[in-house]
Amino acid sequence: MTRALPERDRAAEARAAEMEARLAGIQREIDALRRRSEKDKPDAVEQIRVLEARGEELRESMLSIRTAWQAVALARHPQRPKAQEFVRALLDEFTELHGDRLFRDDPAMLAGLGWFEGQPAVAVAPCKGRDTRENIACNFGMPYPEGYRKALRAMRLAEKFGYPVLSIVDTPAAFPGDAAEERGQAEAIARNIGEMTRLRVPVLVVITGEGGSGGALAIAVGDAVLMLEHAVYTVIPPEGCAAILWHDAGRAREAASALRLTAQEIAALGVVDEIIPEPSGGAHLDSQAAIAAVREALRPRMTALSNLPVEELLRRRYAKYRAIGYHEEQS
Amino acid sequence: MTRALPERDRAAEARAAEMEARLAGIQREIDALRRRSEKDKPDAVEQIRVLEARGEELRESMLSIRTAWQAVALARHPQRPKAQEFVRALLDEFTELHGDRLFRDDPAMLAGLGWFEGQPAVAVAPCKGRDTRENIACNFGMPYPEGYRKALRAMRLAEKFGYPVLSIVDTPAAFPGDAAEERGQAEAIARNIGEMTRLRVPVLVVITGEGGSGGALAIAVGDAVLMLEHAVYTVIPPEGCAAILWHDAGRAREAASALRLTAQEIAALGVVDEIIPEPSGGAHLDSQAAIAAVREALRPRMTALSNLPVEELLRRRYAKYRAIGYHEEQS
Amino acid sequence: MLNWLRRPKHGRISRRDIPAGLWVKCSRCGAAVYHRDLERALKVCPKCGWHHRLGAEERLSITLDEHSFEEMDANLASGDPLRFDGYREKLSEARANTGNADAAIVGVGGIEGYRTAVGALDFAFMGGSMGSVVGEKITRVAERALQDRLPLVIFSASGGARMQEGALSLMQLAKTSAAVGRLHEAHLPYLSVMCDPTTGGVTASFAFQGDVIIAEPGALIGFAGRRVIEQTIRRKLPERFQTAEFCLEHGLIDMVVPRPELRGVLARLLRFFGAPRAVAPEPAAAAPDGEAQPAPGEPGGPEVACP
Amino acid sequence: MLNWLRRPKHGRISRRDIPAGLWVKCSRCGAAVYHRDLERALKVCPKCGWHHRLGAEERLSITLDEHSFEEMDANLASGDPLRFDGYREKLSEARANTGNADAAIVGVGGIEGYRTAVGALDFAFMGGSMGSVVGEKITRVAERALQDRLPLVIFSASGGARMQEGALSLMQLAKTSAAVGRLHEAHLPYLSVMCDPTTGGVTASFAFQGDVIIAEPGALIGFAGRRVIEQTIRRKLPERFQTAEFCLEHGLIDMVVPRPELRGVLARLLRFFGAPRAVAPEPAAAAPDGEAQPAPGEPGGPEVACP
Ligand SMILES: [Zn+2]
Ligand SMILES: [Zn+2]
Repeated sequence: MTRALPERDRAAEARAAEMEARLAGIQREIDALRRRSEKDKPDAVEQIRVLEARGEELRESMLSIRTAWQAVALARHPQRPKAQEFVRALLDEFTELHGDRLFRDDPAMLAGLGWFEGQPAVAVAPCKGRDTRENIACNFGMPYPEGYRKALRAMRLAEKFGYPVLSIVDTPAAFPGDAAEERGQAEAIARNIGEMTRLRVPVLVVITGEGGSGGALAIAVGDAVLMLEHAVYTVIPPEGCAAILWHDAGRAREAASALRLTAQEIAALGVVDEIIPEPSGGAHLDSQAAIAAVREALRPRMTALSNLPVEELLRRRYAKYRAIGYHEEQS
Repeated sequence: MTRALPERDRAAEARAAEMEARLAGIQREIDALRRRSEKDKPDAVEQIRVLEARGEELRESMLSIRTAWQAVALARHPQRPKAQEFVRALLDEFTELHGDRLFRDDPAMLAGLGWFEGQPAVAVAPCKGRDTRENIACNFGMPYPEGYRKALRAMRLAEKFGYPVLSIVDTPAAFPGDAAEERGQAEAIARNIGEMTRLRVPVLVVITGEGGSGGALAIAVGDAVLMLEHAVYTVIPPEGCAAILWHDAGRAREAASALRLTAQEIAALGVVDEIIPEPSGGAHLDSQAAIAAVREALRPRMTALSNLPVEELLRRRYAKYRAIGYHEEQS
Repeated sequence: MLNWLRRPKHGRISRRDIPAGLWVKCSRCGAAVYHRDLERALKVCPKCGWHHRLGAEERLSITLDEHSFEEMDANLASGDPLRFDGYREKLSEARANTGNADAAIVGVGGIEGYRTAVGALDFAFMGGSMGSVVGEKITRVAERALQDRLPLVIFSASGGARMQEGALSLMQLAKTSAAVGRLHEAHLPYLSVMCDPTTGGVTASFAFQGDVIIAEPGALIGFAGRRVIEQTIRRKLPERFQTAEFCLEHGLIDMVVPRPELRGVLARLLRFFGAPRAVAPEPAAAAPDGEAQPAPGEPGGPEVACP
Repeated sequence: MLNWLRRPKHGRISRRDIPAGLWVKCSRCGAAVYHRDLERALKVCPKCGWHHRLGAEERLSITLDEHSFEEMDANLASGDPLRFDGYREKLSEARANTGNADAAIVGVGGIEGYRTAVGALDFAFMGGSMGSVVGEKITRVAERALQDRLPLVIFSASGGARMQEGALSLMQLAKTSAAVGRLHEAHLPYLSVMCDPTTGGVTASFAFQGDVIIAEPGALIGFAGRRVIEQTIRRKLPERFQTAEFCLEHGLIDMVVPRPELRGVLARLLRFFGAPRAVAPEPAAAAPDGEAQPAPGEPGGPEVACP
């Protein structure tokens, strides 16, 4: 059974809020200088440089405190390497598969085949875009039921050939639209979760950005679940939690903290098996290093899991999820 | 390998055409009398009675010749007991299941659970209506992909519990509409056919009306395939065949004859295992007797198939379809 | 009819304490209904047909054969693993209001003489939300079904995962799905009944994994909430969106069954799927208001084994 | 490139007899293209990119490693089981025009050194329609793949079931599906390639049963014919309805691959799925114009077995 977490570091949260206010002030000064910069050039440039350096310093120390909200911001950072970038970098000779063979090819979910370190593997990953146009095309990384069904089809292909599944997870949520509901969003997620608990091949999962509730878990049940240092994993988006608890989505920061969604907290709850350190400052500053770190973390686990007999693999997977939860016995 | 059929009885076809013309003449006379009947009542009533009796006689002898076209007409007869009527009559405590768990509940396909002679079984059947309103509701017995997927879901349920599948087939075709194509009509049929060739429970099929091409075969691959005496089974509707061959759908009668779609011919080709005799004049004259005949035919086969070990069942099913076909060796 | 199942109370107030003979107002159509009539109609409004929500105990008592229920794990209670502000208070309040330790009751009982493992969620307990305890109890009752080769019947009524337990709640989707999955592999039947409302994480796990899925008329069933969807698509949703009837049309559930017929339909399905016959119901196995008997042994062996 | 695969001719006229150096007109865009250029471009129009149809021999010769093909059952020919008016005449004509006994060529060959069972349908032979012979050949090549633990690659190009063989044609859907199903159970890979056009009974059986389904650009893919659908729905269909690209959007196929890349993609997939390596290609196993060698034995054993 899971152990309860210690009290949150409220002082750190307060410090972070204060630092952010200072950072906003610096940014305002820089903006003001820039507006004036045509009049007064060389001086302003130097002032801006100094302010930017101070801002950068502040940002780094904010990172080192890393409150939950900062984790959320980093996990959602637009320059953060996307799940599909991880897949395409980690797998050689990647071949994309399309479609659920039922209704539609969902561009919000990538599925395909390739070689991980000389081992054939099947990968799935939600797709976020790098700009608005791309994001609209892939629905901001929010799959429809057909996305989950495509992923399941790919995983069943892996099962047929005895190949491991690699799932890279970064999605805010399953798409909450009427058409998605009509086509069985809940059914699709429930089916994936169910099938993944008994898929007869190793399943390796890395939460690289947003692990957004059921929409993430639908591709995140596995034998090894890893998590990047600044990724988050949550049962509800902080904004939604705040809206329900305090009828104020603006209090998302407090909700993020209450939800215990950082990699460190998630690991302490026994929900993930390992935290993968990111390049200093966050994965968005060095995608290549982040990808290399994920590769290094996956390699020994892939080997170890591939060597397990299937029945033992399934026994352990069951036992792992069986043990997650916290309860008391009332007299 | 299948044996080729003997030449068709062209004289019988000619006789039938001639008789049909006479019948149409009688009908015209009756209609004419009816139009006049307000003026001249008792006399007309008697005349109509005589004409109707003569028509009935003619109809019976036409039945006895039974050319292909007459088989088509009988198979499509609006009073013919519907596939769903067979299912509801053959299974005790019938419980209908709905939906493909993916997209929609297709009213053109019935699926459900019940007891056949004390044995739990799962049944599937396309639905035709008894009038225009009902026919519109169930799309004239033409399923969409979701209908086939619902049927497959029911069959998988049967497989899970080791229960036999009973499929009653009467459908003109899979629905040829744009939405059906978009949602993978071909994929759905291909999947059903494939899964049915290896479903690990006995599958019993009765073609009770129109066995319309792939749309019928999608629920008609089985260990025992029976066929009502006046049912037809064809790779293409006679109208479509005539349109392709002679660019004239009006020549459907000739096409029906050329396609060899009667139960007798289909049985001679080795495509069905048994012909179930219908009540004299056709099943539409006595639904209860037709249902009883189907029940009698199914009973011993259900028992025999249920006693086979699964591997033997599958071996025989494979061998059965493996043997269907006719070819020559060229030197 | 609603009263045979009495269990030890964790709080003091029970909804059962309403004095008989009162008139109550249907929250749907506004009609005034004599309280006893409403109870006799299994809380289906005689005027508008609306299926009012039942607590988990009420649900089990109208479904199971009298005195056939043997509860499991009644003493499992939620902790506060995240130290989530206000969670302990909410739990206390819910316990006081419902008389239950958490939002699920599970055990083994009979339905028209067919023995089955059974569970019911209680929407009155924090919206029937699934935290660790609900997940654990559903898992345990599924494991019990597996061990004794019994069918499983679960009545869901839930707003989804319990956010106060964060990712632990989310993981209950995987845990319960794994347990239900073992029933599938063992060819044991699992019937899922969705009551008003069944949404969020419960739909995305065991509620949608039934061999047969039944819903009560009018029940709200869906993954995302109406408000969230309306904000996303910037349109109003039609009234019947996400109702049981809507789900039936969209092929997501097998049938919509009015409450008075539900027990009969379940019995028919249990018989079809080979549920074992219970021996004659024990005469009052548990004392009406005494301690619960969460002993793991069964009172009587099945006559027939599940296939 | 299109010429290494020469087989015994059943008729006298071959499409290969067009004298090189002619200008041909693209039936799609109307551009005049130098015949040799079109051949070099694998019959993809250099002006409009249209993928012109290939005969089964051409298909195999641009796909397989030179001289790697070992044909099976070249002498299987259709009879006339229904005594269908005009069928024998149509068969003779098709044999004369295509030089093949029926609408499929099957056997074992290499793709970039990977050994695979392979089949190709020929649209030029009665619209690539599947009667008993096509069904039998697809079944036999699938059984060969099972026996030798080889992958299977099938190029479809067909109007559907062959109506002149009535219900026997329809049953080929079941026969081929059963054979392909055994590959699935044996965990052997089957790659389906849909070429222009793939419709009717072939889509409703083996063409849609691939582990991976590939289509050529612009290929017509669908179950029902456009005319029938338009009559049914009483509307005109859009131009791109039932194209490969339309099927890709609707989630029905895995990828659309231009002809020049197809061999490479197939090799990549065969490698991924563990296809055995062929030994060094035999130097001219079959004499260019001599008798076929339909011997069932393989020329060289695989170095690696399929998983
Ligand atoms: Zn009311
Ligand atoms: Zn062109």
